[in-house]
Amino acid sequence: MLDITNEIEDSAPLKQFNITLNSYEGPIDLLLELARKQKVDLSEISILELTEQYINFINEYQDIHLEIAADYLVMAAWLTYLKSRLLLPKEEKSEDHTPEELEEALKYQLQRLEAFQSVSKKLYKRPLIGRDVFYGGSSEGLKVKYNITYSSTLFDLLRAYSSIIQQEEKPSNLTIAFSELYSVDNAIQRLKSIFGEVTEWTNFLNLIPKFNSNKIVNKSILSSNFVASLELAKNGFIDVKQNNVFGNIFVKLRKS
Amino acid sequence: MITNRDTKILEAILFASGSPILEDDLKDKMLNKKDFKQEIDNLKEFYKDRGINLIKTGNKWSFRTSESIKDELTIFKTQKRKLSRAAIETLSIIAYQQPITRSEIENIRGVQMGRGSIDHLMEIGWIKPSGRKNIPGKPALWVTTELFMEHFGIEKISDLPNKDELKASGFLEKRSAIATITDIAGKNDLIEDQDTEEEETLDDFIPEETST
Amino acid sequence: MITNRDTKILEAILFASGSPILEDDLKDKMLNKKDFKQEIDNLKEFYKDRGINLIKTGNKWSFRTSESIKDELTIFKTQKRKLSRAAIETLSIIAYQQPITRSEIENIRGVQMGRGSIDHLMEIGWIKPSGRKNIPGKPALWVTTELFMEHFGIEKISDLPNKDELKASGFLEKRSAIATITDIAGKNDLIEDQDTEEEETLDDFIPEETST
Repeated sequence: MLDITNEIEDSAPLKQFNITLNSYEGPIDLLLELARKQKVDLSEISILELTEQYINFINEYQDIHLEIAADYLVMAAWLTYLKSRLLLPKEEKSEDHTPEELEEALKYQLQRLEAFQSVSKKLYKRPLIGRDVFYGGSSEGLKVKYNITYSSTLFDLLRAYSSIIQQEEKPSNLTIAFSELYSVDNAIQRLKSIFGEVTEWTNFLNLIPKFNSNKIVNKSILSSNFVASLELAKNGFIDVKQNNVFGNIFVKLRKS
Repeated sequence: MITNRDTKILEAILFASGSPILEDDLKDKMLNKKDFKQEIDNLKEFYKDRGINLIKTGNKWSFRTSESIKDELTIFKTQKRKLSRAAIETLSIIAYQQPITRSEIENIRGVQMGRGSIDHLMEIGWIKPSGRKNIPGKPALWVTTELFMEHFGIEKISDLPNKDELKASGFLEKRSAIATITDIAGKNDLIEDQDTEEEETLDDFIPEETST
Repeated sequence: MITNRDTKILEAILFASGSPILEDDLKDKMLNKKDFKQEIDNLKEFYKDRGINLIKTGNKWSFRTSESIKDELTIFKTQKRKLSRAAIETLSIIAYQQPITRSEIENIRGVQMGRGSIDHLMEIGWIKPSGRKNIPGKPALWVTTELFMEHFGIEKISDLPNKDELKASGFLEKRSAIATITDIAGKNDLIEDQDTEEEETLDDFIPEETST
C-alpha cells in the first residue's frame, strides 16, 4: 500500500477583487464564501442580498477575465430568476415551487456544503498515520517466518485496464486550442461601443485595437475590424468612405 | 509488577508487527483466549498516557506513536504529496454518506468532479467501489476502506466526528436540494444563447426535484 | 500515572525508528537533555518484565521483543509483492472480459504471452479455467475466482467500474493518468516495467513491506 501523507492545499479565500475563480470549488462554494462575509448565521442569511452579491461578483469578474466557467453563469442566471421571483408580486399558483421554497432549497444546499466542509477539515486534522503518528516496532529477537501475499490493489487493476482501453481508443480526442485571433463578432461589438463618439470622419486605423507583437493576430485584428465596419455600414449604422484605391478608409457614425 | 505471559505475548506481537493486526490473529496466539478482551483492555489502559498507544481501528489493533508528541516526531514524517481540497471534501462526503454515487457527491459539492478526486483517493487506498445503486444506469456506489479507518484512527464509521450533528441537521439525507447546477446546464444549452435572458428560458431553471 | 513529556518522546522515537538509535540523537530530541540518564534508566526499568524490553547495544538504544517469550512465539510476517505489469494487465482483461481465451487476451494486449502470467495468476488463485470455447482447437476459457474478489474487495464482478465510470473517476484522463503513473514510478517502484520475461515474473516481484 502506498504510504502517503497528505496535506490540504490551502485555498485562498476572497482576499481582494483580483482573485481567480479557480480558488472556488464551484458556484455553491463561491456563494458560501460570499455568505460567510455577511457574517450571520447561515439560516438567517438574506438570500436576496447574497444573490445580488453573487451576480455583481460574476459581472465584475467577467469584465476583467472574459472567460468564465459555464457553471458559474448558470448559477447567476438561476439566481437572477430567483431574485425576480422574490421581488415580483406573487403569481397565482402557476409554478410548482414558490420562491420561498427555492430560497429554502438554496439555503439547505449552502448549509449542507458548509457542514461537509467543516467536517472535512476536522477529519483531516485527526492524527494521521505517516504525518502525526507512526507505526514502528521491530521483531528483533523473535522467530519470524515469511510468507508471500500480493499487494496489488483494485486501483492497480483498474489502472492497468484503463491503460489498455486508452491504447485502443487513442486518436479519439482532438483538442482545439484557444485562439487568440480576433473574431468579427467581437469587432462588431467593440466598434458599436465606441462609435457613439465618432461623429466626424475618422481614419479606420485609429479605431482598431493596438497591435501587438504577433503578426497573425495583428492581421486578424485588421481584417475582423474591416469586415465588421462593412457589416455596420450595411446595417446603416455607420458610413464608410475611401478616396482612392488602397487609400485610407474613413468611417463615422451615420446620423439618423 | 509481574506481567502475565499473555500480556507479554500480545505486547510482543503488536510491537513486532509494525502494522495493525486482526483481533482474531491476536487471540490465536494467546494461552487463555477467553481473556482476550480483558488483556487487551488492560494493555490499552496501560499505554493510554505513554509515548506509544494501543489503538483499535476496524477489527484490528496496533501500536502507534502518541499524537500528543506529534511535533517532536516530525523527523519521521513522510510527506509525499498534497491532497487537494476537492479530494478531502470528496473523501469526507463519502465517509459520512456511504455508500454514495458520484453524482450524489457532485450534488452536495455543487460542482462536477474534476479529475483526480476519485481516482486519487482510490490510489491512496481510502475508498473503493462497493455495489451499484438500484436506479437507472446502476451507478457505482463508493465506500471508505479499512485503510481509511487505520490512517485516520477511526474505530467505527459511526465514530466519525460530528456524525450525530450532521444527521440531526438533516445533512445526511441524500435529497438533492437544487438539481445540480451542472445537471441543469447539461439539459439546456443556456450558455450559448445567453445574451437574451428571456423569461421562457429562465423558467427552465426551475429544479425538477426540489424538495423542502 | 502521569508520564513525563520526555519519557513519551523517548518511547515514541525508539518505537517509530524500528532500529537502534544513537544515545546522542535521543538526547537531542529531549526537552531536558540533562535528565537523559535518569529517563532512559526509568524506561529500561519500566519495560524490564514486559513483552518488549529496552536494550543498549554499544552506544545505541532500542526496543526489542522480550527474550522470555522468544522460544514459544513465532511471528508470521507477510512479504508483500506486486504483480508484474504483464500479470496485472492480463488479470484486468480477464476480470472485465471473462470468460476469455488466452489468444483473445494476447490480441487485446498486442503482445504474445509466455505461460508465465496465466500460470502465475492461477497459482495465486485469482483465475481459473472454466470450460472451453467452441471454436477450432477448443481453447480454455479463463475466469476470475472468489479469491480474486476477496482480495480486491469487490462483491460482484459487475461492481467493477465500467468504462464511463473509469473515465468519470479520472482513470482515463490522459493527463492525470500520466501524472499518476510517473508520480508513483518516481516514489515507489510498484510495477516492473517489463513486458518480456513472463517466465520469470515470479522473480520480478518487488518485496514491498512486511507485516504480520
